[in-house]
Order: sequence, then structure tokens, then C-alpha cells
Amino acid sequence: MAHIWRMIAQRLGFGLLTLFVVSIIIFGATELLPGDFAQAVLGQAATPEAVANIRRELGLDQPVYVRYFDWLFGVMQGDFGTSLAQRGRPVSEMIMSRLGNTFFLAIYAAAMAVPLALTLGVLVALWRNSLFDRVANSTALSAISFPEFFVAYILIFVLAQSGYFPSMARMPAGADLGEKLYRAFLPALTLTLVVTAHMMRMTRAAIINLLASPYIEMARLKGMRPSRVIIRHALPNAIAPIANVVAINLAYLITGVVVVEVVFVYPGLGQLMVDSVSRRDIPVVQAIALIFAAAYVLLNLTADVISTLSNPRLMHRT
Amino acid sequence: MGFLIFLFWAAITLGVAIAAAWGFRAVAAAVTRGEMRRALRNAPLTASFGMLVIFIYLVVAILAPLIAPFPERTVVGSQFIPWSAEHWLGTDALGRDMFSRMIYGTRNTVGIAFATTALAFLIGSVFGLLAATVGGWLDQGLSRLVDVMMAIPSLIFALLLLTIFGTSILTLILVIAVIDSTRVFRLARAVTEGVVVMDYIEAARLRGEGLGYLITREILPNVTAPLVAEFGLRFCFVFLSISALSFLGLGIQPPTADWGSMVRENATLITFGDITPLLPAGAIALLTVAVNFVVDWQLYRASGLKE
Amino acid sequence: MTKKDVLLNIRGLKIEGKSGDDWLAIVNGVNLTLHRGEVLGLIGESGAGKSTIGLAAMGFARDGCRISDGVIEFDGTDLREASQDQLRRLRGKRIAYVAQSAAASFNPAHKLMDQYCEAPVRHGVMSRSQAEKDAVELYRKMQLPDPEGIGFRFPHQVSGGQLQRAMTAMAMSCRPDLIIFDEPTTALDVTTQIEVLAAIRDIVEQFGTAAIYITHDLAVVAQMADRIKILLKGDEVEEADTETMLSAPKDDYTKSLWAVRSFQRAEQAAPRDKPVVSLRNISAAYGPVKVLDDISFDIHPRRTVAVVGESGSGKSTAARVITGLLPPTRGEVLFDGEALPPDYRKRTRDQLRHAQMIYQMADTALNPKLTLRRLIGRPAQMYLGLRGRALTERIRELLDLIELEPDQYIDRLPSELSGGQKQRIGIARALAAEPRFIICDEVTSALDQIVAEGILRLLDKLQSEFNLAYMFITHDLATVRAIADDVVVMQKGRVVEQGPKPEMFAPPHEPYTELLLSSVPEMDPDWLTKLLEQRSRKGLPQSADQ
Amino acid sequence: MNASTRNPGLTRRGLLKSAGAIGAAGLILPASYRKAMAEPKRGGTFRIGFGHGNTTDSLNPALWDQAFVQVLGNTMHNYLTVIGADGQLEPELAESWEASSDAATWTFKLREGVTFHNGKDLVAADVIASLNHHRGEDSASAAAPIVEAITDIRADGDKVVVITLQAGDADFPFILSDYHLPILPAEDGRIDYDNGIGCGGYILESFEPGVDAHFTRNPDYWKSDRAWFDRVELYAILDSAARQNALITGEVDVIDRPDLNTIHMLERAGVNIISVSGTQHYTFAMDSRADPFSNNHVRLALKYGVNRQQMVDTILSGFGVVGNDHPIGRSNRFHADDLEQREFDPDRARHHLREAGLDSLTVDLSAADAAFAGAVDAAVLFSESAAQAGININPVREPSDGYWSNVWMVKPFSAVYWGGRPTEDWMFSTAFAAGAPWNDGFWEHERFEELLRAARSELDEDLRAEMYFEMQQIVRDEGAIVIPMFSDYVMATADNVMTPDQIGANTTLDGVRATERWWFA
Repeated sequence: MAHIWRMIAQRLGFGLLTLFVVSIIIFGATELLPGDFAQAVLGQAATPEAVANIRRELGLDQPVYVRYFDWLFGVMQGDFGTSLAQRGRPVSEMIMSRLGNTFFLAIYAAAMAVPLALTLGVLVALWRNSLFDRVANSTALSAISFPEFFVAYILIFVLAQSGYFPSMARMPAGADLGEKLYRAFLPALTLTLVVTAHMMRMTRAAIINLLASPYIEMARLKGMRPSRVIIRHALPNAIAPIANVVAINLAYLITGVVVVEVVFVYPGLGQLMVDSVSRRDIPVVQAIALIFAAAYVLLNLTADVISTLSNPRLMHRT
Repeated sequence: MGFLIFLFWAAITLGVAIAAAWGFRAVAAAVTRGEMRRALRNAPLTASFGMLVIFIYLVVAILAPLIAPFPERTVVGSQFIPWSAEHWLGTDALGRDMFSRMIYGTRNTVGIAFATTALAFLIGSVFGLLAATVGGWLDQGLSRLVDVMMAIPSLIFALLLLTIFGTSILTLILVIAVIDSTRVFRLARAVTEGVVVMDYIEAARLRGEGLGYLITREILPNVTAPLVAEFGLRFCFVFLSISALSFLGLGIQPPTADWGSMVRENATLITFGDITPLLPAGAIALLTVAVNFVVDWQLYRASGLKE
Repeated sequence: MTKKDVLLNIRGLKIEGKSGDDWLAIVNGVNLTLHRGEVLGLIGESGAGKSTIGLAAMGFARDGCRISDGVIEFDGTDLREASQDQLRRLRGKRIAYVAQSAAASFNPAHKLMDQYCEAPVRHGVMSRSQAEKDAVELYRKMQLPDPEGIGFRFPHQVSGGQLQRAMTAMAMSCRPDLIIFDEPTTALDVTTQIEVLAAIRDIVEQFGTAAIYITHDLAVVAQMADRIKILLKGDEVEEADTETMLSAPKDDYTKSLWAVRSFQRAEQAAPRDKPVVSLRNISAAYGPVKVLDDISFDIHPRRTVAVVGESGSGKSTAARVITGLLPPTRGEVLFDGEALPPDYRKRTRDQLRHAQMIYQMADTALNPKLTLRRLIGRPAQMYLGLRGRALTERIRELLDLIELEPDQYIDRLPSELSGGQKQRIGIARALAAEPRFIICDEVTSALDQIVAEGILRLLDKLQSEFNLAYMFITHDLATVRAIADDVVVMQKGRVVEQGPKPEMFAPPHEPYTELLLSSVPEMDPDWLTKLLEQRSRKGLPQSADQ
Repeated sequence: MNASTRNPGLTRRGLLKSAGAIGAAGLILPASYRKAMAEPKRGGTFRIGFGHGNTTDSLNPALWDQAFVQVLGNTMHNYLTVIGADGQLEPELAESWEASSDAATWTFKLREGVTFHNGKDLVAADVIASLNHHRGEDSASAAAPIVEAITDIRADGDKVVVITLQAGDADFPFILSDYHLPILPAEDGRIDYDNGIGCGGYILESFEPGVDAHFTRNPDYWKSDRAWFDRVELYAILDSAARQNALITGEVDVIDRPDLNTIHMLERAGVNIISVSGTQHYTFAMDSRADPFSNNHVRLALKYGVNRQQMVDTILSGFGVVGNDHPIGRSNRFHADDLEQREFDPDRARHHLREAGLDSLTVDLSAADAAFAGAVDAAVLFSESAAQAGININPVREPSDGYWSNVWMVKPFSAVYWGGRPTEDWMFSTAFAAGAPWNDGFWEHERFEELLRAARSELDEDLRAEMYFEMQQIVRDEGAIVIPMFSDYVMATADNVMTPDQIGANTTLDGVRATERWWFA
């Protein structure tokens, strides 16, 4: 076990470094964007005086590095600053409810997509080259090639206009879990359709990759059923690649769903990020970028830990 | 009843597709010779179907101005004319001929997607090969850099970069290619790592071969197959990126017709049950499936894998 | 024997394999009869179809293969007619299989015990707890160390020889009527092989199980089989009981198989020149793991030094130190009396050129995407500056030297060659550099005996023609006998004994050398029995594996 | 394309029932044509879906920009004055006002008995603090330019406010109806906008920027014939398809800015379309300082090269009227009705090109959907029609993001949106007066300046009408702005939403007062 802890510690260290570099990149990129918060928020109504006054008020007239280090210093003390737009409102508070929403949707979608993808992946591997396999494969490829907003619109047309599910996934305050699940069903289903295909194909590939192994032949020669051969003998050895692709897709569910959020009017982090970028609200952009990067780092780390745990050769060293 | 009608049409479509694929294979095998002919004659129907689709797309893309009944950008009628003899697929929101735009869209979309994917593969493979072959600090540095880039959600990264550099087609290609190249880098590096441990690479190193020769002559030929397979999938992700970006207002500039943006422009119609946006989306899906059919077949041939 | 005793009856078996887009015959009409309790040896070189037949005896064809004709009757059931369900009920329960590489054939994700119990529990032969008890029993019978505990280890925690025994125990778990042994000891070191052979023979005898024993090693099969059947490219050559087959083979092919071991290189004069390569007190390590400990030996022009040892002895590491892939922690490598830079990247082109290497696995040593022209031509082009016509001429010359028809082969890819031909290309590539010294790393161990013989002869011829010095790394003492001038015996990173071959093969030996020498199977069917008796009398260790 | 006719699934919850009667007829007709409804009544939760809303929205009136926050402001706050549905200025918190003879000093008398949501009485100090929020050297307000003319504000007792201007302005009370200028309670001479206290018809319950805002009815509201709903909910639904679906599926009662491209389908889905034409116009601004736009013949060539009717038909789907290259809408008091309408005329465009000494012309036209919905398409149409006159317009799609700071008034030829202003003077001074911050043509005209100043302090309506007529003509013929179309404010409502006979045309959603003026059937 000790080497796992060592690996985790080391990866977390790299993760922190990654976050640091991400923060520099995002800060720099936001800085390079034409215009700044003052211009963006005033829009068509901007006058040089008003812009200058807003800049002075928010300290945007300070040099870049001063602002970056101010921010960094704050973050190291756990203070993500306040939003430029909502003065007096800490970024952490602004993000918290949306973070919850984002995680809720990601977990919801993952709870549908992961079992579905793994089951389908195992089934198509079991019945490889059958009609089922080909149909599933072609469907998956087609599904992958449809833009998500388009999938979303089709679902709205089919499931929302007929009155089965709401087309808007707004979350009334104090809604219970059942209602939340009901209201967020369409966005979750959209995301499920988007990520399932990828995971299914990878699961199939990972399993089929192993089918040529001598131990699979051995299992078959021991008279095991094809289903048992796949599930008991191939699957445990395919966990590492599967965990990897699942991690990538989970990261996507957390960080990449802005389009679905917009279509279903779901108040998640993606929309907040895009809005904040367009308004140059740097503290918010930075905080969300860090959350996204951290999600990515942690999920990948989790996948690697699972891979290690699933591999006796790494777990039980002689 | 509706379901039966659907089944009926699905069956007819499938039948036509199979027949076309079969016919194409026969014709293709007849006009080629040698090794290629043998390969073509024995290609599975899925692959010949894929090749047929790609062939048609290529012809359409190259001959677009000859095939399209109307110009790409000109307003030729009032808006939303229904399907008719004159305007086969009707007109769009501005009154441009939908069918002609679909045809020009082939050229633009396939061209842009191909250029982007090719560039992404160029960048990703070169660095991936270098990292895995040279190893050491270069590998560490590049891998960490890619980690950082991948930790930034790609859509948001693209959004930032496109806003900074503008949304011309060239920057669009560059930005998507750079972001996509991180994924290619990972794959190329992983595959190369499998190759560099082979004895023949050791032999080449011991012979005193330089890095350039090692990579181009010894390693590259052995990593192309998995890279090509990834190419098929990446290719369709480019369409997705473009249409997601046009959703956020940063896609390909109108009036250039491209399928990704055309889906976006007409997407609202689907919520009224109008199938117009299915046309560009279907065109993308068909190409994706076709490309992957061919890639699967090539992989199968290259690896001799018997699944 | 009466008809009733026939367990397996194969008639006119034809099997085809898919090659590209065509079906090619792998087995063309083989007949085979096996009685209860009988052990049949199937012998042949690679491509003879012996494994395919072994699997067909279970009604199984690998993906890409199909049984196209014939009858496979197992205990009255025609396996070709049987449904998948019926076949499944037979496999593992009544017909079991022991694969060549136990390390690869045990599922790395599950403990040995789980894998042992799978067949008996799934086939409803016994309960899990019974099966576990039974496993311990069989492990003990197979003389596995710690029979109570070994089942709770993962495959990677158990050594190769032990795994092979555990696999035999697993095959035995349902007490099948028939076991197919597919080269069960080929991947093992000689000293380990003895132990496994003994265990398999005992248990098969004990349970009266019928077996098909597939191998390419005549001496091994002589120990195991009651009858031997010889195959060549999917055809039967001949079949007889073991004694007869050994003493009076009828067919020419069989005779040629028997004759292989006769190659013996002419005695060389004692070295007069200074050594080309000298290892001086070399120690080396992979990270913290020390793999070479203070080894020294010389290699003279025109002479072959055989470095002998089992896996893990450090013999390949010595080669890596010489080539500069692994800089030693101590000591130095001298070339013509001058110290070579320890890292190959620091060596001059000439230094690299004069020390060439031929690898064990031609498959991984030849870039599969390059034609022979490029493979062989590159060193000539690089070191000797040959271009165009001259280069082509040189390549043709080299192909002639390795006895491949230039016109026919020059533009082929390695995948279009046989194993022996590939190894010849490896030799040609080394020769193309016009070196003075070649390291041959187990160059014949992946090859069939007749082919290996050809390679040895070729190497011998080239040595005298070009005044080459060879370092010959091998675990096979027969090869040593055939080609070496000097022998270096290595064990666990140290040189145990070294000297000229005649001295080394004559007693007295170091104990380890003795163990190695005595472990090489001999054609005598009673050799194993005698050896075991002898060893238990002397109280010698039975293998180096435990 | 006709697939939608095969879809009975679109109708839902009986929306079609009355839509047959009203929706079809009411499509383009102003609401005033609709049958008189029953008397207004209380009750219900009124939900509006907006095509705007950003997570950086705030309660600070100084930074309000789009419809979401405008409605937010008008729902929770009151203003000194308000523009009525008929376009006339009405008193709100200011009960009455009078001007000095030079129209430079204005005295406002505040209404009695108005309390803020926290129970505090409305006094002059609140008005002063609320206006001062936008004034001064360090003002960060988007409304700073419109209150720039105020030199002094002082209280005359608790209920009277006296405002002094730099120069006379006959339309000054109109300015006080601007959505940036709500009256908030003052504390030590400053307003605290973050606490969400106002004196409007509804009390703010929650506000999640870029997502939604919830209100309950203000039980102590001083207007008894307004604010009929029990609750009001505003939602930001940026995606137009999502917005339309929210209305179709009954998630909201009203949507702003339905997608005009598909409005015919929305209409079929059983929804009422409300469309009012007002002051909103879409323009293409030319930098008159820069070549080739410095030559008026070039500007005229471009003005003749745009097919206005086609733009109205395609870009606005007919929901609008053609513009005449001046910014005064038909609902304005002094609109020059007799001014000849400029038509698409390639020959005259060519003629002006020749006059400018050019054979052909190639210019880049910057556009983004941030300028206005369909701006990029409009640029494409412009380029199509201008091509017939030998003018080569290159539509350049700019990023929406940062359009106003990086493209508008930076690139020499760009698409622009103008919400319009309720008065001619306000409009002209904002966008055409020499040196005005938003004079996006960088245009100067001596005679125009003269007229602008004269008309501003002129109290004689006829004289003013004459002067504004001439100014419209000058702008039309010499101005640096192509104004091809005036766009209607278009909304879609569920059929239980009732509106007064006449609804405001000065901006969207009944002058952003829908929450106050509308009710449920």
C-alpha cells in the first residue's frame, strides 16, 4: 500500500504544480483578451471616463503582475477574492451553488452513462462482429458525430414537447431530490448519449484487446461460458484502460458541458465560466479554471489509483 | 404504424447501401490492379460502403461549383422555401439554396476538418515521437505541458484563444489543431514507447543512428496504424468542436457554408419537428461512420488481428 | 487393447487457417488413436500443426482457424457434431489443457486457488471448499513448496516452474480423462524443466490419465510418452511406440530429426592473438539491483566464447555492458586492449561498427516495415559509405553469404520470411558492418532444431571466412557443445567456472555446472528416472528453482 | 421542409384554443388591435424568459444594460417619470414638474405617501442620492453621459427637488425615465443598491445573476391599478430554441426576442406573437473621418446599395419597417413623415460612386451577432445587394465578445444596434452631435449642430418640428450612418397573458413594464 500513497502524494504535488501553471495561463490569456472588465460590462455604453473610473475602483489599473500576485497570495490563504461584477460577493460563495449543480448533473449523467456504456461495451465484445455489434458501433459513431446541442434539441422535441419532462432544468430552491432528478433528466440524458458511445467503444476495444491472451484461451478451454470468460477473465484485466476513459469522460461531464447548460438553462459552472470570460471577470474565471483543472487532475489520479489497485502485479509485489 | 413505416424505410436504406457498397467494390476492383485490387476485392462490405461514401464526398467537394445548381452565398429566393423541383432542399433563413450550400459545405467542412486533423496529427505526432524517443527531461517537460493543457477544458481554451486571435478560418484551424494535438501527443507517445523498446530500435541506436533517422525511418512506419485509427475519430471531433464553437458564436464565418455551422443555424427547427438540420448533421454522421469503417478495415488488415 | 479402451479417435482431421483472405491447410488428414491411460507424444517442428491438433482434440479451433473435415470422437461423442454447450461441459472437466506458458495462461487478476476452483465448481464436480482442499492435496503431490499457501498467491508471485506445476494441478482438478500438454516445459530453464517433467509424469501415472504430450524436443518426449507420432507441415510422418521410434526410425525425416545433434565444430587451435574484447572486473546494476558481480573474461579472434547460464544469471546483461547500453558500475571493457567508453553514445562510429549484435528474437530485432534491402544495406551504407550500385552489389553479396537468393528476397519484408530466414537476415545485418566481433544472444533458441543447426553451421563458416570473434550467449548446452571454443558458466551474476570447452565438459565440475550438464535431457527413455534416482541418492538440489 | 405539418405533437395544453382566433390575426398587428379583454385581475405567477442575462449582472443601476436588468429595475423600482404606453411622458414618483423659461432649471414635486420596501418614506434626499450615483468625476456609470448636463441637484424641503442644467433642455424630464435612474433609498447621501430595496410594485426575493430573479407583490404599492401578479419570476434563457421551448412547454408565460427565423413555426405551435414598432433600429456606421467614407458620395453609394425591404423581410422576418438613414422612429413625436423614402437603387449607387471618382469600391464590413441578432446575415445581404452596384462589401464576422469595445467605433465600417431614444434631441445628441462619445460616424455638420442646440431649448412645438425635420433630412443625405431598418420589439406570450389595448413601443416588454401592466386572464 505504501507505494500507492507515495504515488498519490507525488501526483498531488504535480497536480498543484499543474494548477499553478494553469492559473498563469488562464490569467495571461484573460489578460490578452481584447478589452477588460470595465469595457465589457459597460458594453455599448462605455465612455472613457466611466471605463477609467471602474478600472480605478477595481484596481484594474495596476500592472498585470501586481494583480496576479495579489490574487495568488489571496488564494494561498484560501481567499479567491471577490467577483469584479458582484462586488462584496466572494467568488467562493458565487461558485458554491453552481458547483453543486455541476456535480449533481455530472454524477447524474455518469450514473446513467457509465453502467450503460460498460454493459453495452461488454455485450458488444461478447457478440463481437455480430449484427448487434455493428448496429451498436454505427449508432455510437453517429451519436458521437452529432453536436450535443443538436442531441439536446431532438430530446426536447421528443420528450419535452410531449410533456414528459421539462425543457428547462432550472432548480427551484428547496426542491427535493426526486424533483431535481426529474427536472435535470433531459440534460443528464443528453450528456449520457454524448459520452456513452465513447466509453462503450473503448470498453469494447479494451476487452477485445485481451481476447487473444493465452489466459482467455485457457478460460475457454476450461469450459467457461463466453459471458464468464468476458466478465470474469477479460474485464478485470481491462479495468485500467476502462478507468482511464471513464475518468476522461467524467472530467468532460464536469468541465465541458457549457453547451448543454445553455440549452437547458441549467445554472452550472460552464455557463458561469463563459460569461465571466466574456465579461473579463478574472477572479471568477481563475477560480473556475482551477476547479476544472483540479477535477481533471483528481479524476485522472483516481483512474490511475484504480488501475493500480486492479493490478495485482502492482499491488502485491513479491 | 409509424414504426412499421420507419422499419420499411430503414430496410430499404440498408438494402440500397449494401447494394451500392457491393457495386462500388466490384467497380473499384475492376479499375485497379495488383495488390490494391486484391485488397479491394476482399474488402468487407462495411469498408466498401465507407470508401464509396468518402469517394462521393470527395467528388462532391472537388466538383462543388459544377454540381451545385446555385452559388454558395447568393440569395436566390425568399427565405424558407419548402422542398421543390427548383430548390431541392428548399432555402435557408436568408433565402440561399440549401442544396447548394450542402454541396459547398462538403468542400469547406471536409477541407477544414481534414486540414485541422492533419495539423493536429503533425504537431502531436512529432512531439509525441520526440518525447518517447528522446525521453528524459524533454519527455518530462512535454508531458507536463500537455497535462497542463489538457487540464484546461478544451472548449473554454478554444474560446479564449479564438477571442484573442480572432475567428478567421486559419486561426480556427490552428487553435483546434493545437488543442487537439495534446490528445494526439498522448497517443503517439504511448504507441512510440511500445516501439522504442523493440530490439530493432536498440540495434539502430547501437549502429549510431541519429534521432532523425530513428524517428522517420525506424519508428514512424511502426506507429502509423494506431495513429491512423485515431485519425478517424479525431476527424469527427473536429466537426463537433466547430459546431460547439459556432454555438458559442465563434465558429466558421458566414457566409461560408459548413455543416457544423449549418447545424447550428438551423438547429432550432428541429424543436419544431422540421428535419432540415438533420441534413448537415446526417452528412457529418455519415462521413464519420464511413471514415471509421474504412479505418477499422485498414487496422484489421495492418494488424492481422483476428477478433 | 480392446476397442472399448479407445478414448480419443481422430480420423482424417483437416484444419485450415485464414491467411489474409484465403484459407490455407494447416493439418491435412491426420489420424490419431489414444487409449485410456496412454500418453501419446506429438512431435514436430513449428508449423507442423501439433498444437492445432491438440486443441482440435478438445473440439476447439483458434480464431482464424476452422476444422474443415474429419471426425473427432471423444469417448463416443463426435466433437465436431457436438453443440457448444456439450463441448463446454467436456472442456475442463473431461479434457483438460496445459499451455506452453503458464505465466501467460494464468489470469493475472486472480489468485491461483480461484483459478483452480473455477472448473470443478462451475462444472459441478465439487464444492468450493472441497476443491480448495483438493487443490492443496494436488499441490503437495506436485511437490510445490508451501502447498497450503501457494494457492493464495497471484500468478506473478510464483516462479515459472512452479506455475507450470500449478497449471498441471489445475488441469487435474476435475480428474479428466485426457490432458493435452502443449509444450509445457519449453519456456523453462533446463534445471527447472526436470522438476516439472517429473511432476507431470508422476501425476499422470498416478491418476491413469491419458495425455497428448506436444513438444519439439525429442529427448523430452522420450521421457514422457508411450507412443510417439511425428508430424511435418500438417502431415503424419510416422507413429510407433517410443522404444521403436528411438531405436529404429523408418522415415527419412525422422532420421534427420535424430541426426541433428551430431553437428560438432572442428577443434580450434589455442588462441595466439591478443583478445579482441576483454571484460575486466565488470559489475553492473539496474538501479539498486546488482546483476553483474565482478566478471572478467576474454574473447579472441576466430574463437567463440559461449556464455552459459539460466535466466537471471546475467549473461544478457554482460552483452548489454559490452555494447554500452548499460554502463557498468565498476570495471571496464577493453577492445583491442583499449578501454571502450562505457556509454555507447560516447563511442566512435568505428567502435560501434566492430562490435555487432545478433538478437534472440528476429521478430523484434528486424524492423517489420523495412525491406531486406534497407535492413541489410543500412549498416553498409552507414559505416562503409556504399551508395547506389555498389550498395546493391554488397547487399546481394551478403544475401548470397547467408544463402538466400538475392533476386528473390532483396525487396521482401521480414514478415514474408520464415523464422530461420529472419535470423539469417540478422546475421547479414551484423556482417554488413564488417565487424571483428559479434555477440550472438540466444540466436538459435527460438528456432527449430534443423533450422538452428543451419544457423550454427553458417555462423561457423562465417567465422573462419572473416576471422570473427563470437560471444555466444545461450542456455542450451547442446549448442555450447556444438559451437564453443571457450565456455563461461554464469549463475546469479557471477562467473562460476570458465575455461576451454574440452575441460569444461570433462569432470570434475563445479556443482552448478554439474547440475546444468546433468539436466540436459537425453534420448534414453529411462534417463529421467535414472537421473532422479541418482540425484536423490546424492542429495543434490533437484532444481535451481526452489 | 414541410415536416412540421406532420407534427401534431407540437400543440399542448390547449394553447391552440384561442390562438386560432388571436394568434393568427395578432401576428404582426399591434396589441391595440386585439379584442378588448376582461378587466385586469390579480393573481398568478408571471414568468418571463429573456434572451439576455449574464452572470455578471448586478443590482447596480449604473451598470444595467439589457432587457433582463431593465425589467428587473422596473419591477422593483420606480422612476421620477415614466413613458406611457402611448409614448407620452407620465409622472411616477414625481407628481409634477415645471421648467424655468430657459428650460435649464427644473423643479420636481415628489409624490406623497410612497414608501420603500423597508417602510421608509420617499424623500428628496433619496432622489438626490440616486441621481448622484451616476454623476461626478469618478462616476463609473453607463448613464454618466446622460446626466452630464446636470450641474446641481438640491432639495427644497423633503418633497421638492430642484435640478439645474448647463443649458436649456426642453426634454429633460424624459431623461429621468431612463432605466439607469431608478430611485433608491438614501443612506448618508449614498444609495446601497445591493440590499435590493426599492419602491416598485414587487419586492425582490432572490436574484441569481445570469439565472433568475424572483419577486413577490409589494402589498403597500402606491399604485392600485398596477402590478397584478402575486409573484414575478424572471429567467435568463439565452438560447433561442430553449427560450421558445420554455414557452411552448409552459415553463414560462412570456418570452422576449423569439427567434424571428422560426417565428412562423412558433406561431403554429399556438403562441401569441406581440410585435410593436418603435425606435429600435439597426445601422451600419461608417467612420466619416476615414477614407473612403470621408467622401459623402461613397456614403450615398452605400446607402443606395442596400436593399432595405429585403433586409426587413429576411433579417426581421417582416417584423419591422425600412429605415430612411436617420434614427427617428415613426412613433416619435417629430418623425419626418414627408421625407422621401430612400430605395434600393444600384444605378444611383453607381452614379455616386462615379461622382466620388471611383470605378468600384471594396470595403470590409464588420459584424457580429452582438451588434444585433442577424447582423452577420444582414452584412451578407448588404454585400449581395451592393454587388449589383459594383460595390464589393466583404462581410467580416467579428467575435461577439468584446464587440463594443474592439469593433464598434474602432473598425471603420461596422454593424450597430440602437435601442433608440424617446426624444429626437436625446437621440441626436447621443449619436450625431459633434464630439459625442457615441457618435459612431465621427460625423460633424455645422448646420446640424446649430439646429440641435436651437431645438433643444425651443419650447414651440411647431418650430421644433420644423427643425427636427431638417435635421432628419441632413442626417439622411449627409450622415455617416446607413440605417436600413427599424426593428419591431417582438415578444411571444402564452394565451392566458393579458395586455392593455396599447402597449409601449419605446422598448421591449411594454416599455419593460410588463410585470406592472399585464395580468392573467
